Amino acid sequence: MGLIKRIVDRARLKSPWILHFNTGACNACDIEIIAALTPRYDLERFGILLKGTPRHADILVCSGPVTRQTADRVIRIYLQMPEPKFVVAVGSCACSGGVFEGCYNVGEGINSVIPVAAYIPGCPASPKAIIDGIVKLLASLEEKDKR
Amino acid sequence: MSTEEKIQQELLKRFSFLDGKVRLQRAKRLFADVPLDDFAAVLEYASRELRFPILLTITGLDEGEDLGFIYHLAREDGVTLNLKINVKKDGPSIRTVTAYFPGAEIYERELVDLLGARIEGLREGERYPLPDGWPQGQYPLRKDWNAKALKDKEAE
Amino acid sequence: MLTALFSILVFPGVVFLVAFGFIAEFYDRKLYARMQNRVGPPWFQPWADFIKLAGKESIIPEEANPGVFKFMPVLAFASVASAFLYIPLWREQALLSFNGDIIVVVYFLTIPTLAFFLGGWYSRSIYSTLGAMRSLTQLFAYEIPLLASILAAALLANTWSLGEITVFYSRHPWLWVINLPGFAIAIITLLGKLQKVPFDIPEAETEIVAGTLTEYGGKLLGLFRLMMDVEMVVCAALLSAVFLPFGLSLAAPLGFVLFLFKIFAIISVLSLLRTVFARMRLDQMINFCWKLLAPCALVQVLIDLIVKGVIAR
Amino acid sequence: MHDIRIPVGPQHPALKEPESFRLALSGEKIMEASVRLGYNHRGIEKACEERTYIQDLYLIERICGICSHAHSTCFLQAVEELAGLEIPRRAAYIRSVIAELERVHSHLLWLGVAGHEVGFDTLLMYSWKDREIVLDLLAQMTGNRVNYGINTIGGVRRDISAALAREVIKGVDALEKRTRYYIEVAKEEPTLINRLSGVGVLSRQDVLSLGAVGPTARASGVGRDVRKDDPYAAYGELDFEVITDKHNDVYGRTLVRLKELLESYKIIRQALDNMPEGQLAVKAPRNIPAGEALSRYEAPRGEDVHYVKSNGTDKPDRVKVRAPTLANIQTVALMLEDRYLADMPIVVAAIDPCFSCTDRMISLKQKRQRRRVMRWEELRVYGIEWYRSRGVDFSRLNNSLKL
Amino acid sequence: MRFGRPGKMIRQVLDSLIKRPATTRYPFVKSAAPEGVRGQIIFHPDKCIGCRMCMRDCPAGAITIRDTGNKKFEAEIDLGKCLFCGQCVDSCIKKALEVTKGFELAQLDSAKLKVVFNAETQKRPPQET
Repeated sequence: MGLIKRIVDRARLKSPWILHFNTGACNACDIEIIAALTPRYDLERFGILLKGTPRHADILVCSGPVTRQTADRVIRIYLQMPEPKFVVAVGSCACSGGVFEGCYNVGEGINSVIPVAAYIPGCPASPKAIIDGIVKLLASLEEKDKR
Repeated sequence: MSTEEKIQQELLKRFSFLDGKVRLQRAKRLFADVPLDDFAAVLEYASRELRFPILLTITGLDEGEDLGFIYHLAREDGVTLNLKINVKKDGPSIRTVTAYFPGAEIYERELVDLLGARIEGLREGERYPLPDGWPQGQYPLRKDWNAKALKDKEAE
Repeated sequence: MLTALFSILVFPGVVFLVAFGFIAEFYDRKLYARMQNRVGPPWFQPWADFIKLAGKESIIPEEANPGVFKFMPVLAFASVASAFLYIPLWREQALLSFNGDIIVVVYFLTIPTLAFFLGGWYSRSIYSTLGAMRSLTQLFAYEIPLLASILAAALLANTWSLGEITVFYSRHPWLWVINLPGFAIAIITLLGKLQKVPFDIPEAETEIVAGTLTEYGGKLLGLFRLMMDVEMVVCAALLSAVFLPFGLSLAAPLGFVLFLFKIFAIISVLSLLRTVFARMRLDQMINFCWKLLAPCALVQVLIDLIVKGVIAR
Repeated sequence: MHDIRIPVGPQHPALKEPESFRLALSGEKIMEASVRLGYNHRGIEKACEERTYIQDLYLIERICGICSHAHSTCFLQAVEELAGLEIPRRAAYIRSVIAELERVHSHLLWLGVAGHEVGFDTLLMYSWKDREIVLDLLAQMTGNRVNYGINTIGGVRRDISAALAREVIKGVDALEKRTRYYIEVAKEEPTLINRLSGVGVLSRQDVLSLGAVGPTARASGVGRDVRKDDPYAAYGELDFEVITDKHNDVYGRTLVRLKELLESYKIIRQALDNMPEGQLAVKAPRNIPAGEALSRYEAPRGEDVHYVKSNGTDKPDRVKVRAPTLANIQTVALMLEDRYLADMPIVVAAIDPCFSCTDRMISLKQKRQRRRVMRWEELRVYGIEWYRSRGVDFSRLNNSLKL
Repeated sequence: MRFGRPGKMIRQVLDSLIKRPATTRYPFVKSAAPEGVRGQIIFHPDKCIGCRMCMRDCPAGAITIRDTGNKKFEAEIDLGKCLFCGQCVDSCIKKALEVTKGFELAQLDSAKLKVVFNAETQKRPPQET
């Protein structure tokens, strides 16, 4: 049984499908996420595909401070995703509300609404920083599987 | 005699109550304070005869006990005329300008939501820009309002 | 009995098909990425995707009919795998063949579209219902030209069995050139059957999220994706058997390599077309198929009948 | 075919940003469309009143990630007019160069997104690969790929050295070759043309009445461009043409944006060639004297208007931002009526909406029969609501999660 | 409905098959960021005189200067809030803050985002975050 579990875990790390949701960001980080899929950075070499529906996705990549209106949308999307699922917060707004903290319609970043696995600071977080963040997340999962 | 001064003279000639209230701040920037009840006539005159076809936007101001609305009009050659009217906070409601500028609907809906302006003749539609769950009677752009007021209102 | 079981289960059967399907998917995605100046996925990507999907929790929507919802991927995969048995790979003789097996193969290759429709319709989400309706309307558009071009080749060979078609064309080497326009039409309509970009309207990612597959996740989605890869291989094999019948009398290893080369060539053409075109709207696709492809296919049938008449005298 | 209402968004692969549409379909035809935005409303105008001008500069710059220089320069022109500052000519030239480079990267970005919306992913991959050239140049000149932060009150923070100018000219030459190739593709690739022409038609009269701006207006023959009508920064001394087109549809907007790229390259070369010498910035007071100012700017998507009112302290009394997409969003409902569902993403993408600029919405237009939509019902059929009626019922779950 | 000559991009697409892909293999091949790019902000405690001009001008309130006795100061920069705009570097009259090109700042737990610069962190070399 151990062998099958190890194979499934390795497969899970080699094909992380991402779903992108912009919870009220200035869309600089969203552009950088999509730019990471284009030829110069090409996330597909890690097996990463951008998927449209939460049913198909493993990693929810969120950018933007959670505005009041997107708060319950983010929760619904997070609940739609099948286990095992992770959330990556891209950009300073997603990490902590960034420059919009204190505005009346804005929360304090993604972790105030759903559990976040990795934080990628930057305003916007460059495609290299996003790749670095995802690689670090996958590496930490690998260690967890080994234990 | 640049075009801006010509427009200023025509305005003053047409509406005597405006003299002393039309300022030429710099090239292409005309500011005018207009009393509330003649506003419709001035707007009609500006958009038709003076050929100001574009309404850039409507700015809402909270000036102590009354609300200020600035209608920014612009012409093809770049000259902008900014008409300002004042309304008491609990005073009469103002007429919508969608008759002259169909695009003004959004700007007026934003005034209603953020400043609590009362605009009659506005078509029924989705609220904007605040979320649906926003408590009634909270107008974020009012000077006496701040984020904490909302948080403790929700705490009740 | 044992060899029959072996050939059904292992060699031209399921195991070979699954492995070949994954290799074909990798080849298609790598070529697609390279043509976009990107590096593209590693070789094991399709395997990793399938195993990961198998390991994920699969959610059956509450209002969906669980029976139909679960059975559709299995039905689709079974029909596509069994179609492969009737196609002569590199010897003239397919595993099973009887007079009329070309109709059976084409019928088996239509079942996946039906499975898409029922799967989408029964998962009750607005997007998958729309996707299901679109996949059916699309079926009527591309099915006629595809059938006409394949049957044109069959008419010329005066038989309904795939095996005899290949035998006929290897005896008259220059006759298959006449079917080249039919081959071009078949490739274009194949894009419709495999829902590749110019015609991937049911699964249009930017319009209706993921079309019929919106509600599928986990194991069922994995099976559906595997079915689509295998369908690509089977259709390519069908086209190569009907339209490229040369090199069938070679010895086993060389013949097999030539067969692989033919299939990869067809997949490369599909990949190139997928890279170079924008997606068509449904009404545009129906116009394109009915106003351009169907008449050409009928002309192709006419040519074949005339040539058959000439040869018969 | 009964009338089905399909909610699209707020999370949707076609829409980079959260906005939700409710389209009433009969078959594939859209009978009536309504856009519900406000997801991006962060309350920036209120936040501006609570921060100093220097902090506001960085907040205003982050209204929209793509046209950050547009908002920051527009805001600063108003503040500098209030403070009576005359920025050095060199700073005006540097601002114009960065503005045009931003227009280049924004239009290339739009070309890729338009390709993606109609399923032509190769165009997305190639145009964004070329966009990386501009982003590298901007990163070298300003320190960041987007949200440059090169402006400060009274001028600019960084200089463009001669070596950097040569680098920019080299980059611009390479991009010009690529842009000419894209114009050829846009003019000859039939599958792309069929998806773009005849879609999202907007007549000249609609543009004038609804007040559309930017490439959306120029594609319908209305030659309105703030760089020509009300020149700011260094545009008074640079010569370029305003591109207009007669197609009135998405295809026309594609051509207008591509040809505008060629104009931008011309402007960048001119500005770099005769860049005057001089200091970079003028000393700015911390407290801005009382007054009001209106400033206009030609952002990549259209005319951007800022109104700033100051009261003598170091915090502005009122900042009003009217983003270009707000003026264009009104035309979306008009363009969507009796089009195909498949056209919805490209029509929306055609005005190159930047909802983070706008967080605006348009009203629901009841076309034929008057349908009374219940308040609660309307709340339920909402953006992502169609997930809820499938799978787990979240309304019971929602209150258990901390919100 | 225009049919015309389809496949305009075929030539371009085929010759990128032959060319090397334009992908930089980022995590395996570390390529330096372009010159002049603003990355992580670092703080030199010895130069700081505690005027807190940087705290006043920071748009996101990311930097906090704390007094650690006898005119020595330490700074805590919250990478989750910082915009990397460099305004604090310009406002600091003593040049105690400096922009570096470090951009690999991703963290798995949010506590690590708050980076503290004081006397003893000065000795340790800036560890690879």
